[in-house]
Amino acid sequence: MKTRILGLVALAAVIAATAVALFVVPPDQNQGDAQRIMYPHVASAWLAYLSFGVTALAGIGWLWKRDLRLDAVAHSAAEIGVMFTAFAIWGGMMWGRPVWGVFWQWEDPRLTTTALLLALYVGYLLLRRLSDDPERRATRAAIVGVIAAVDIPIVHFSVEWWRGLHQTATIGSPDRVLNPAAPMVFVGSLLGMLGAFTLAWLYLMIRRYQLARAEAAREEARRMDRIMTARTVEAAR
Amino acid sequence: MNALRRDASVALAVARKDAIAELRGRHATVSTLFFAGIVLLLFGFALGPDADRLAAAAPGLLWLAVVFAGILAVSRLHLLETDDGALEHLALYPVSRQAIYAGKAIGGFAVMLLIAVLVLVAVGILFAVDVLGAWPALLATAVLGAAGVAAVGTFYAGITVRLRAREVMLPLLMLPVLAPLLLGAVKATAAALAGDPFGELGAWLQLLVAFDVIMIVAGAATYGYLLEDG
Amino acid sequence: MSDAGFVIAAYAVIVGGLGVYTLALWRRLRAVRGPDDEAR
Amino acid sequence: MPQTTIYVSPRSLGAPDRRPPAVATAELARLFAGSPALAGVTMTIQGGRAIALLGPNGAGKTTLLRIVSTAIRPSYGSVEVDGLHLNRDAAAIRERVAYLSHATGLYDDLSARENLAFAATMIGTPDAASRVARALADVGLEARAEDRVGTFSAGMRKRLALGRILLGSPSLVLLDEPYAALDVDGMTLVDDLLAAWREVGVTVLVASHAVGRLEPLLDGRVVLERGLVVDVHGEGVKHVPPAPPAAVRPAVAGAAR
Repeated sequence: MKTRILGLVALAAVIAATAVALFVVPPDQNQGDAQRIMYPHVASAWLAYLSFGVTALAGIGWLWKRDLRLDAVAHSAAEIGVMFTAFAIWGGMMWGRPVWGVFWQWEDPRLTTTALLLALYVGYLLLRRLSDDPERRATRAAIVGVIAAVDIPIVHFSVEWWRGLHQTATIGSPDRVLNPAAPMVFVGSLLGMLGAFTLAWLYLMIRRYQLARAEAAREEARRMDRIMTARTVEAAR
Repeated sequence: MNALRRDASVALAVARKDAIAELRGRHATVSTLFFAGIVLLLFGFALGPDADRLAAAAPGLLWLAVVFAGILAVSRLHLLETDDGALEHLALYPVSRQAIYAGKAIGGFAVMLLIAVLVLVAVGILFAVDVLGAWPALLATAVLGAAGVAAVGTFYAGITVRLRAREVMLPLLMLPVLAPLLLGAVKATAAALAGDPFGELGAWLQLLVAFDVIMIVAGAATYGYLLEDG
Repeated sequence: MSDAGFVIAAYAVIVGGLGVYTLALWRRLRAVRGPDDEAR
Repeated sequence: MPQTTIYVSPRSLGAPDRRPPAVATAELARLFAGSPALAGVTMTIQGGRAIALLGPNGAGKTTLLRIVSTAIRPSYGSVEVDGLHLNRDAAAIRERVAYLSHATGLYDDLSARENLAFAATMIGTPDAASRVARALADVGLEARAEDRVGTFSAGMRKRLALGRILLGSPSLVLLDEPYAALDVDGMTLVDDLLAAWREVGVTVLVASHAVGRLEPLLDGRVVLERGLVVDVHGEGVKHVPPAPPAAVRPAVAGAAR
């Protein structure tokens, strides 16, 4: 019931934040209407990072405590994180075309980093599908999740430097909106979108976790059933 | 102290065993080198005969060839452990898991360094790049790059060696993780070949050092869970 | 395509995608749990 | 029984009646791809005894030995070896257990001596070189010591794997089908080994089909069928029938019910 309320609040917040970003905020002086894409793009990127952080921590938790609930959290966060990563890339491309004239700007560190994130965590999800033992699956996934997470900052720095070690950013990157010098209305709209998306993320995490647990319960029931069948067959002899 | 000495002897024993097997006819290094050579040749065809363009692309081609060959090399090194249940027995010895990881990684590092150096020489010849002029910086890059590929490759090969779909999964999991290493190594090589006009060589080497250290620590910390598998 | 076109494309995929994922999640949940204990 | 000449490294094990059970399992179960190889085994094996593990193919003998060796984890239930819990003290258990599995774990490209020398380093055997030579002699492979294991027959590989066990000083030896692939001399070697271990108080658990041959050499037997203990006989082994489902505990926390 509480989850349902959270879902309704998140829905309302996303609609409201979208309406504000599309119709209330004035066009940017330099970027025109394209800057409206910034809000969901930045919010998606933030939630992608949050998700992968959760995946790594929950993975470490599994290795440490051996509690399958933590693995369910890690799995849920990874799947939702991949979705938000894809959103962030899509938003970046839709923003890049009108502002830069190209869909893909190699000199933008955010875009290239995010593309690598997608590759890392699609691999994580694929690996999960290859094991049929819940504990092996959890262990392998946790290791890959941890390695991927420690790789993210290195990827970020390397790509940032790659753009040019001694060259100041000449290109307006989507994160420029975070600049405190930007007009309050932009900052407010961005914060609103971040909040709304985070609420939606929380709701999806809870539901995805419930799904993972329900699937685990079904798998567990099947396993227990097999064991009990083996016992009764033996007892009947 | 005693424990450390024991770990060192265990790591050396694992690496030595891999080396003996390699010299006695596994020939993973030979086939991997051959593969790297073919990759270089095909890059040449793909980019066309323009010598300037080839020279400009040389650092990138060099490290792509090394990384691709590295995937083959680490997977071959772990394939040895599929000899009659060897991996399971390896996990049953009462030794620290870090020592086993170190041993496998040392073996991988030796192979990778050999590949990196030989591919470097081949690039110098094929793409008319002055490799000898900047050899100290190039060697440092090769050492750091080889260490990174070995550190990452050792545990990814450890994960995938037991999977049915290992040929697909190994590059799929490993290549994105290696992206910063590729970037750093290519940039460092390019800077070294150009005589480091912007003084950025040191920074790229530092990036490689950071990558290596982080991956070795993460690999050593998680390899034990992987050996026990479940 | 005008700027507005890209804005619409971006929002359609992102906000729409959120909706589609949520719906898919509901369906998967219902399929696993069975219809009777939906009210949670 | 003739005095054995095989060198078995002793381990201080304590008086038999003061030792904790060599193996104690509680509701032990393990599934592979969803089907149970072990369905709930509760038994104790007293330290210093030699016990046969009998049963048809697929009864769960190998799975039980692999779990006790720490090679795989149980899905349900718990195991203790010499009072050490599998989940908490796996490293300490590995120090005490030697395991001869179906797969020998030998490297084809290494010679017999190199394989044993490698194992000696991994086990931490003192005086490794002489112990390796001794073990090679004890299993009758002196003449082939420098040959690559890849050229060995299945029986010779098995001998070498037995030689590897002689390098350590285990308190518990697990043997999976030790007689398989061996010739008459090799089978006698296994008999001698069993006698030698028994003499120094090492616990032995042997999975085998060779019931008749093992009978005089062992203290008791456990019969497995379809992942359950169906019969227990002799000294040193106790068994409790499976408890009701509620007593079956997943080996990890958070397994959904």
